[in-house]
Formats: sequence, C-alpha cells, structure tokens
Amino acid sequence: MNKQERLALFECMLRIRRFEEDVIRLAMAYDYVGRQHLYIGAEGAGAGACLALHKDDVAHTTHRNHGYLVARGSDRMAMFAEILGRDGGTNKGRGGPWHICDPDVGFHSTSAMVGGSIALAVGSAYGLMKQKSQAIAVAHFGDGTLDEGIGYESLNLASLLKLPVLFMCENNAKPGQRPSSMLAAKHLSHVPAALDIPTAVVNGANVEEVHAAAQKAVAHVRSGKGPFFLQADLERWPGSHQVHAAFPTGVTDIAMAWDSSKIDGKHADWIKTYDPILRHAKTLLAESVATQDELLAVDQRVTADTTKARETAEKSPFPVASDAAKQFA
Amino acid sequence: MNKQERLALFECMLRIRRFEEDVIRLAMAYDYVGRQHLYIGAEGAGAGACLALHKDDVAHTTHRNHGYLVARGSDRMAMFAEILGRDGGTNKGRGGPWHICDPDVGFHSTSAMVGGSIALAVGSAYGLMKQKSQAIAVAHFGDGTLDEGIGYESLNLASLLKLPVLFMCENNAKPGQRPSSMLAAKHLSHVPAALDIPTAVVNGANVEEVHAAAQKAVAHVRSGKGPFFLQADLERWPGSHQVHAAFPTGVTDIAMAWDSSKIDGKHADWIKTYDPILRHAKTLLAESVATQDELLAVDQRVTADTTKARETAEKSPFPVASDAAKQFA
Amino acid sequence: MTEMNFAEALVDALCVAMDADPKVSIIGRGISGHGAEAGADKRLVPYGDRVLDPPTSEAAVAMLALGASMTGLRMFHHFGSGVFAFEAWNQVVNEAANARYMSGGRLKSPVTYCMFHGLRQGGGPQHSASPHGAYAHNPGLEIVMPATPADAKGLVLTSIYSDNATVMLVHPTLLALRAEVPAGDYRVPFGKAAVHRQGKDVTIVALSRQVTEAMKAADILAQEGIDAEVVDPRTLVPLDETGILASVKKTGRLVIADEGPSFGSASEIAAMVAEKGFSSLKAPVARVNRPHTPVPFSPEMEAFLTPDAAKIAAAARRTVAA
Amino acid sequence: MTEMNFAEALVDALCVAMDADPKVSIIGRGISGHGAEAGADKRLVPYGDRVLDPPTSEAAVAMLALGASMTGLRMFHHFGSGVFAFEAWNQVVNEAANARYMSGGRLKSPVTYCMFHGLRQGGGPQHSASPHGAYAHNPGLEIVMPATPADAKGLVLTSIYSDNATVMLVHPTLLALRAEVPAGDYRVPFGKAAVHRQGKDVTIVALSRQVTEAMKAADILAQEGIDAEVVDPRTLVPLDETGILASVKKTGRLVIADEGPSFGSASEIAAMVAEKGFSSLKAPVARVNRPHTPVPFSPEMEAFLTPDAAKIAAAARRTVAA
Ligand SMILES: Cc1ncc(C[n+]2csc(CCOP(=O)(O)OP(=O)(O)O)c2C)c(N)n1
Ligand SMILES: Cc1ncc(C[n+]2csc(CCOP(=O)(O)OP(=O)(O)O)c2C)c(N)n1
Ligand SMILES: [Mg+2]
Ligand SMILES: [Mg+2]
Repeated sequence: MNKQERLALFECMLRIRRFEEDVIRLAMAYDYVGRQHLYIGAEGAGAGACLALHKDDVAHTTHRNHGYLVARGSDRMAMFAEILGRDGGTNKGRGGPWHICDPDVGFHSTSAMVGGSIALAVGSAYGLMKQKSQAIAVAHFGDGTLDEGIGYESLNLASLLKLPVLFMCENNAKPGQRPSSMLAAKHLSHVPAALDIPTAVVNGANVEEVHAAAQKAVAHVRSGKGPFFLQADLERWPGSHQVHAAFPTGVTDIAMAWDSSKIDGKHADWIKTYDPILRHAKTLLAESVATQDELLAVDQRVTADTTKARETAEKSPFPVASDAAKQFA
Repeated sequence: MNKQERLALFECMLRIRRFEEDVIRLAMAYDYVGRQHLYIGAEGAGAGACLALHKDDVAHTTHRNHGYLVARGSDRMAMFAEILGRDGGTNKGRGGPWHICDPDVGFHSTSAMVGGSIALAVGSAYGLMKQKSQAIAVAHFGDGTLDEGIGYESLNLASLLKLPVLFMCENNAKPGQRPSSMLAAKHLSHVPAALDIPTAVVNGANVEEVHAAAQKAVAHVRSGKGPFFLQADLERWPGSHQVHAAFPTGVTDIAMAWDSSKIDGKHADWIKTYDPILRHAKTLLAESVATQDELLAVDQRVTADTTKARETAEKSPFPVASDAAKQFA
Repeated sequence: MTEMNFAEALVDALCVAMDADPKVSIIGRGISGHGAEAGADKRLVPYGDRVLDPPTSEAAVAMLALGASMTGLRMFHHFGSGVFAFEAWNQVVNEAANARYMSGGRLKSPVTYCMFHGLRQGGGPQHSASPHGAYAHNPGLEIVMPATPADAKGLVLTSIYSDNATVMLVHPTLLALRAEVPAGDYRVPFGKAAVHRQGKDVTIVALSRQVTEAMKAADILAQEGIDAEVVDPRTLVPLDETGILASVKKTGRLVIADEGPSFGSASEIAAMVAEKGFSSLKAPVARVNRPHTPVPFSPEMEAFLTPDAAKIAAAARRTVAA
Repeated sequence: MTEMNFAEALVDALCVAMDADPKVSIIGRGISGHGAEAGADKRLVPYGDRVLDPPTSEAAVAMLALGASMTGLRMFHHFGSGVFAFEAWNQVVNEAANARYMSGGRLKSPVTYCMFHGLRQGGGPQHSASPHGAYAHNPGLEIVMPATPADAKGLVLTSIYSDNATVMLVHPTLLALRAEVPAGDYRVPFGKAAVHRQGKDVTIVALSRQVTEAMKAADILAQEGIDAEVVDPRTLVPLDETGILASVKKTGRLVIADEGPSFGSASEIAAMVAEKGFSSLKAPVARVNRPHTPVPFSPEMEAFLTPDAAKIAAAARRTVAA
C-alpha cells in the first residue's frame, strides 16, 4: 500500500469518528433523535472494507450503519439531516438514523431488523447477476445476524446460486459483556464454511489487515466465483449500545497517538490499546509514512467539514407534517 | 441383538407398511382424505429409531408422520379414524392425517410446517429438562428442515442449552428427482457439526444399523451430554409425494424376499434392491433367525390387525359438524 | 379474447410480462397449484433460469426478491400456500411494505408476492388460512385478490408493473374457473371494484372465491324477488370506497362475503360503510365469514364453517327483511 | 393495594406466578423496556435460570416456549418489540394458535407471548407496528391489551394460567403509568370490558394507550357539555361484545380509539356494532386510528399520525353533532 492509500484509510476512519461524535452531540441536543447505534471503535473494519469497493457496488447495512455511508462518501449534511428527521435528509426524514438510504453511493435499503441486511444483499446480488452487472453486492452485518435463521438461509442461497456477494461480518461478541450473539459454533465462520463458502478472519482493529483481506475477498467475488465470508473480530466500544447519548471514551484527540498523557478516564485502556484510529496513526508515524502535523491537518479538515455539515443540517427544515400519509409515486 | 429384537424390528416395519397400504386404500375410497405423505420405504429409519426410545420420550413429527406413531404403538383404529376425520380419531377429527397427536405414546404436536417438528422438540426437551424428567425429546424430520432457518436456530438452541433432544433426520434428498432440500453443504450433517453437535450418518434402509446407532445416540442424549444428530440416508419411495392415491410399487408380498418372480413393474428395482422390509427379511432368513413360515405368520397377524382397525374406523361416526367452532376447555 | 382457465390466465400474464420486459423475473413453482390445472406451468419452462425454483427458505427468498427488485428487476415470487409465506411475515410486512416509503421515495420495490389462501377442503388447521385481511392491515402493501380469469391476468400484470410491493392471494378452487380473457398486455387498475351484477335491493360485496358464491346467491335471491348487486373490490388496498359506497347508497343494504375470520377485510368494509355510508344504510350490515375458530380437518365440520351461496343468500334475506 | 407503575405491576405478576407455581418459566429480557422503568426487571434476577435470556432467534424461541408448554410448563415469552415477533409469525399464529384445537383437546398450550407495540416516538417505519388486530385475526389465540397497572398484573396472571396460547401487547409509553395495584394472585377475567368512565352522550371504546387518551378526551368533552363513556375491552379475543353493545345502546354513538391501522381492531368493533347494535346507532361510527401509511421517523410527521386526546375529542364532537 502506498502512502496515499494508507492516509486515505486514516482519513476515512477519522471521518467516521468525527461524524459519530457529532451524532452524540445531536442526540444530546435534540430529545427526539432516535436511539443511536454508533460505529465508534469499528472504523477499522468499515473503512478497510468500504475502500475496497467500487462506487456501484451495492451494499445493505444494519442498524449500525453510519460508518459505511460516511466511508463511501454519502453526503454528510444529508445524513445528519436524516438523523434529525429533516426534509433535506437522505430519506426526506422518513427513515431516520436506522434506515439511511443513498443509492447514489451504493446504499440500498438499510434494515434495522437483525438478518435484514444479509438477506437483502443476497437479493441485490441476484439482481446484479441477472442483469450481468460487473458490480457486486455487500452485506454488512454483525455477529447477531448468525443467530437468526434468515442469516443462515441467506448464506445458503448465496452459496447455492453462486451469487456475487461479499459477506462482511463484524464480530463483537466478546466475552465479558452480554454478547450480541449466542452461537454454539466454536467459531462464527464455521457456519458459512459448513455451507461451502470460503471464509477469512481478520483483526478489525487493524485497518490495513482488513483492507488487504477485503481486496482479496472482493476480487474473488467479482471474478464470479461466488460468495465470500470475511469476518472482522472487534472489541465493542463501551458506548456501542447507548440508550442515553454519552461520550464514554471522550472526544478523540489525535495527539493521543503520540502523547499518552492526554488519555484518562474509565476506558483509558480501550483508547490506549484498542482504538483503531490511534493505532493506525501510530503505525503511520512509526513507519514514517506521515508526520504528526500531516495527521493533524487531516483532522482539521475532516472536523471542519463535519461541523459544517452538522450545522447546515440543524438549520434545515422539517418535512410538512401533514404529508405523512402521502406515498411516493 | 437377539432373535426377539430382530423380529420385533421386522414386525414394526411391517406394521407401518400395512398401515400405509390401507391409507392408500382409504384415499382411493374417500375423496376427502387429505393429501398423503406416506412412510413407505422409510420403515427402516422409523422402526430402527422408535424402538430405541422409552414410552415416555416425547416426539414431534412432520407431515410424514404415520410411521413413527405406528412404531410406538398408537392405536391404529384411532389413527385411521383421524385420517378419515372421524370423532373417534386421535384428535377427534380436528387434525386430520398431518397432525396425528397421541401424548399417551409420546406424540405431542405434529406440525405440517417444514421446521415445525424440530423446533417443538427442542421446546419439549427444554420442558423435560426443567422438570428434571428422565425422558428425552425426539425430533423426527426430513432433510427439508435444514433449508429452513428455524431448523438451524433450533439446532443452535439445543446445543447452547445442552438440551436432551435426539435430532433424527431422514435424508431422502437423492439426485435424480427434485430433492426435498437444496442445501449448499457438502453433507447435511456439516450443519449440526458446525454448531458443535455430535453427528452420525447411517443407511436408513438397514434397520439394524439404524437401530444400533439410535441406541447409542439415545444413550448419549439421556446421559445429559446434550443433543445428538442422527442422519439416516434414504432413497425416496416412488409414491412419496403422491397427489392421487396409488400403489406404484404394489402391495408388498413378503414372499418377494425369497421368490423374486413375484416382483415386476416399473419399480421392480426399488423392490428388489431397496425395500427395507424385504431386505431385513432376507437377512433374517440368511442368518437363520427366522423361517419363511414365521415371517408369513407375523404378516398374517399384522395384516389382520390392520384391516380390522381400518374397517372399524370406516364405520365410526363423524363429529357433529356444528361443533366446529367449539373450543376445547 | 380467448377462453382459458384461471391458472392459464395467471401463467399467460407472466409470459406476456417476460416477453415484453427482460427485467421480469420469477421465483416459485406450482403457480398453478397441484391439481388438474398444474399443467399450465409448463409454459414457463422455456424461460429457463428466469424462473427460479428456490429452497424451502421463505424468509430469505422473499428478501432475495425484494433486494433484487431494488436493483431494477421486476420480481414475481410465488410462495405456494399462504401459510408458508407466514415464515416470511417480517420480510413482507416490515421490510417490503416499508421499503419505498422509508427510503423517502429513492428506492422502488417492484416485487409481487403471490400465494394461495382459503378453505380448500382438507387443508386442516395449518393449511387453510385466508390472511388477506392481516396483510391489508400492514400499510405499504397493495393487496390484490382476483376472482375471475380475466382479473387474474390483468391484476398480475398491474402488480408486476407496480413499483410498490404487492401481495396477491389466489383461492386454489378458482384455478379451474374458465372464462374469456383478453389477449396481450391487459391490465386491471388497482382500486376499481367490478360490479358483476347490478341490483337494487341489497349489495353483496364479495372477495376471491366468494364472488362465485355471491353470484350463485344472487341467482337464488332473484327467484325470491330479491335483486342483489354483486360488487368485487378486486383490490383491498387500495380499496374502492367510492364504488362500494355508491352501491350501498343505491340498495341501502350490505352483505359482505369473505372467507377470512373477523378482524379482517369484511370488518374493514363494514366499518368503512358504517362511517362513511351510515345514512344510506336501512338495515344492519351482515358479514358472511368463517367463524372465529381454527379449521378442523373433518370434512363436514369444514363445510359447516365455509361461506357459500346458501349462507350469503340467508344473510341477504335477513338484511332485506330487517 | 400498593401504588406501583405498570412495569412494576407486570414484573410483580411474574414473581407472584413463579412463587406460587414451579412450572412457571420465563423467556426474554427487557420486559420493562429500555427506559427509566427498566429497573423493575431486577426482581427477576433471583429466579436464576427460570428466566432464560435467549439468542436472537425469535422463531425457534417461540417454538421452544410452545413445545415446553406442551410438557406442562407455563411459559411466558417476551419478544421485546412486536416487530421482532414478526419473525415468529408462523410459530405464533399457525403453530401455537392451532395447537390445542388441532389435537382434539389432548394437548394444552399454556404459553403467553408478550411484546411491545405502538407509535413510540422515533420508532420509524420498522419499529412502530401495532399488530394486535392482525393477531386477533388468527383464531385460536387470546389477545390481551392491558391499559392500567392493575390490568397489567391481572391480565398477566390470567394469561399464565390460561391453557391456551395468549398474545399480550404492551405500549411502552404505559410502562411509567402509576396506580394502585392489588396484592397477591390478582386475576382479571378475559372477555370483560372495563368501563373507566360512565357517560350518556357517546361511547369511546379505547385500547391500550388510547385509554389514557380517551380519558383525557372525556375531560375535554365534559367541559363542552358532552358526557362520554370510556370503555376498554382489555381483551380483543374474547371480545366483550355484550359490554360494548350495552354502552352503545345507552349512548347511541360510538367512537373507537386505537393506534392500529385499518383492517384491524377498530374495524372489527365498528363492524360488530354495525351488525348487532345497528338499531342503537344514532350517528355514523367514527374511528380514530393511525392513517394507512408506513410510519415516518420525522417527529412532527409521527405526531401527525398518532391518535391522541384531541383527535378523539374531535371525532366525538363530530359524532354527537351528526
Ligand atoms: C429481528 C430482530 N430481533 C431483535 C432485534 C433487536 N436488536 C437490535 S440490535 C441487536 C443486536 C445485534 O447484534 P449484532 O448484529 O451483532 O450488531 P451489534 O449491535 O453487535 O453491532 C438486537 C438483537 C432486531 N433489531 N431485530
Ligand atoms: C414452511 C413450509 N414451507 C413449505 C412447505 C411445503 N412442503 C411440504 S413437504 C415439503 C418438503 C419437505 O421435505 P422433507 O422435510 O425432506 O420431507 P420429505 O417429504 O422429503 O419426507 C415442503 C417444502 C411446508 N409444509 N412448510
Ligand atoms: Mg455484534
Ligand atoms: Mg426429504
């Protein structure tokens, strides 16, 4: 990977982080903002996978969806506006945070039902194959999806029909907390393997490892060899199931990558040893790919963009309430 | 296995066969008899498994249910009566052929939804475990069940909770016809194996092989070690999906076991090389466990019993039609 | 116009659509059922893999259809029995039904889910459901119930070319029904009731197979001097409220014949008239439904529960006498 | 009698049942929701593995509950949101609903399926369903909708001791509602409406959270000289037709307030009265439902769709003026 690509991964992850931090700010400011499932801590998986895709590849995501859309360049103003239920939102305020839809950058329906995204992605793959498209389909989903029968059925369908779909599973079912899945399998990937789907498992905190594996997986799928199951193991960010908006690990300061005195609080350990963005920053510095100033400059740009997008969204109007029952034609 | 046990397997299989033959006769005589899913050709699996159970073990079956009930001694008159929709039926005519229920011999709900029996059996296992019963639960189901997500979910639940349930899968998904399942797995049993359930695969046409494996599997489950998945591979009987009642392989003549001149017709090959009853009869004769006369005597008894049960059922009254909307309290 | 049976009309519509548009794609088998009309499906064989025979995985297959429809295919997915589609309930009523609206109109979801419903003689407790009312209860779906071969063809084509998710329910006993069917790309509009018989004494709103029964009932009633109007809404969502209200305004009396149990389609039609056509009503509304009970297998019991011409005629007589 | 909130009353009922009967067994978590009342669930911790926290496999878990109930356990299974239970639709409406009847009465199925329903502010298109009408449409199920803490307790206990499959729907915004609740094994009979307020001008039949709204509407109406009677059926199946008809006979006017869309509970109640209480009616029936549309996330749009006291009062005024 060249410098530009490695910096692109950094910028992509940071864009996601800054976006989610602003979502927390919005959730604190507006009581009607729905329950948030934030992508903080999973940026390595999302950025690593999404930057391996083409613009016209079709993805379906779960409730934890913001990261992928930001990674692939969905308009952040429209995303914030959707989260705020505004008329200028990606879905004109009809969908809200769980259902952000942006076909222009490859995002079809986002389902908040566990098992929804994997099954829809298999459908997209079928549609793309029948239309002889060069694009592939991507299912972004969590380990919880393999608890649901439809997850298994979807894997089977894809394998049977040799569909062009990348199964991108983010496994944060780590011991210690109540896991988001309860699977008797010794390893999640035994399930797709039993259905004759090739699999690979990577460390989701290592964005370069994810990206390399995703590129291989995408090439496999795009070449017509059928589905591939890529599993990124993750450690859950402490706020990942928050009901009330909060910053358990604080706002990320990029300087934490070189100045650990800035790190404190209950979750200092997570920040120090796990945070995928700081980890990648450290690598870039250690391998002299970038300087501290270069990284700070990226952050400044990203933060400014994000803030502007959020502020514009906050000023944007609501849809006309009495249009609620109007259907789209 | 001693002579008595080996003859018991023979008699059990024959009881099922004679029963199903009479079901075909009824379906020819009464146009309202529902669509029949007959157990002919699968007797090796059903008899082999059922004779390994205790009377209080709780089983759930699919649409192809008659064989198990006959094997475990459900009153055949009441079964025929149910198939005829009579008041004296096992379910007072409310259930019909697909739903024969007989808790007295361990049969709780029979579901005609693919995936129903396996899931209910897991529930029975949960109930038995919570009530510290020595009994186990048995799920009788076909390969089709593993197409359904609920089949997978049920395997997972049983494995997670270490439930006392025997998964008795009859796999007749043989190439050549449209199979009853379409699974991308190289072997069906890879699915339970991925969920950490021990498995064994036997030839369902060999009743002694099935029986021995079932005894081992039942012992495993009863000892508290959790579920077991026993797969009996079967060749589909040519009439197994019949819409119109017919005898494609004819009425079984036990003498075919020693006099092949009695075998003819389109499916002579199936009768000669596959029929599990004739196969077992040949073994019993070859190993001098029984004589031709002994086997014929068993048949005479079984056929007479069956005929009597059927005729009694045919004479039994229908429930009062206007009671249809009355619920049971 | 050619005479054909309902099963042939269904399949004819699929062939017309596939011939005209390469994006039309089908999932399922046994579209013409498992009875004497099953042969109609043979016309689909030449379309090869444009007709997918799926595994027994209703939920994932329904989503395959929906996801594919979002990429531009026009999907027609036949589940077989409506009770099998229960395995895909969330996928149809919560995913497909919401897909277009919740995208703010950015996605289209041209998927049609077709299935059999009804008291079919010997279906027993688990194979006799008539779930159209429950589907109609979920906003975002178009609900279609053809009662004649021509409507079968015309409604299939309108469903396929609709950009919304549509659920079509077919009564298997209708498959053998023969009648004239228009050739080519014939479409029946959604939301427009068919008045099968004009009358002035009582309106019988009937759905699916009950249209046939209502026509028989009207014949019986005619002999007794009662002049019944038979109205088939054809689509439940959208519902032709104007058409139904106009008929009730003319007759002043309303009988609704539907195989579904209470809390369903007949309830909605009765409620709608009690709200918007109250001043037209000269007598209590009457519903001819299956009673609120699981369906027994026993044949005489099932017949006892099944709405038919005699029961419709009896209800109409009561209503006219009230 | 102790004052407690609805969530505490629900949990109290479960504890009473588990203490009295070792066969009572629970599945689910978040019975008291995820809001401020969630702490009520802590009382369940000491019951250990009598409360199972299941995987996200709604269909198989619903069948686990049903199968276990056939072996003698009395199962209470909470799905969380009602839309999650859609994944178990076939298992609830086709397996559990039919189990007892189709066995000819040989099996019992003492299983209760509990879930949240409703427009809950910000649920958006996929998390706002009110499926009670669709459940009620499936014969064989008892359908229960408590609107007060006391009814929550009393209906949970009656459900647990019922030998039939029962579906209970709870509106999450009710969880915080506080009121007196009887101690011990308190049971509320199925099929008996509660008259929360006597009145002579108009009957408001209200369900679940709409009972609270209807009471507010009655206060508003009282100030205008309109005397409303508020009736809560509490169970949809069995439905207290006698109680509803008696009220309509007294008032001559009927408004039905229910969050479900059309083709549902309000439709059934309206239809039932249009059939059996037609001669009592002095004005058109009025329904206050959510409109027939997917539910938008945008807060003002959602509010626009949500039935409330003002909408109920407006409907009552129209009805009284008609
Ligand atoms: C069908 C269904 N059942 C239950 C839920 C409730 N639910 C929301 S998120 C979640 C956990 C999902 O876990 P996973 O997919 O691993 O995602 P994570 O939150 O861990 O990123 C559950 C069970 C749901 N949304 N849909
Ligand atoms: C949920 C559901 N979907 C579809 C069906 C229709 N169906 C009836 S039998 C059958 C095949 C079942 O195959 P298998 O379980 O292997 O049993 P077999 O008939 O081969 O013995 C199917 C798909 C059904 N009964 N239930
Ligand atoms: Mg997870
Ligand atoms: Mg099979």
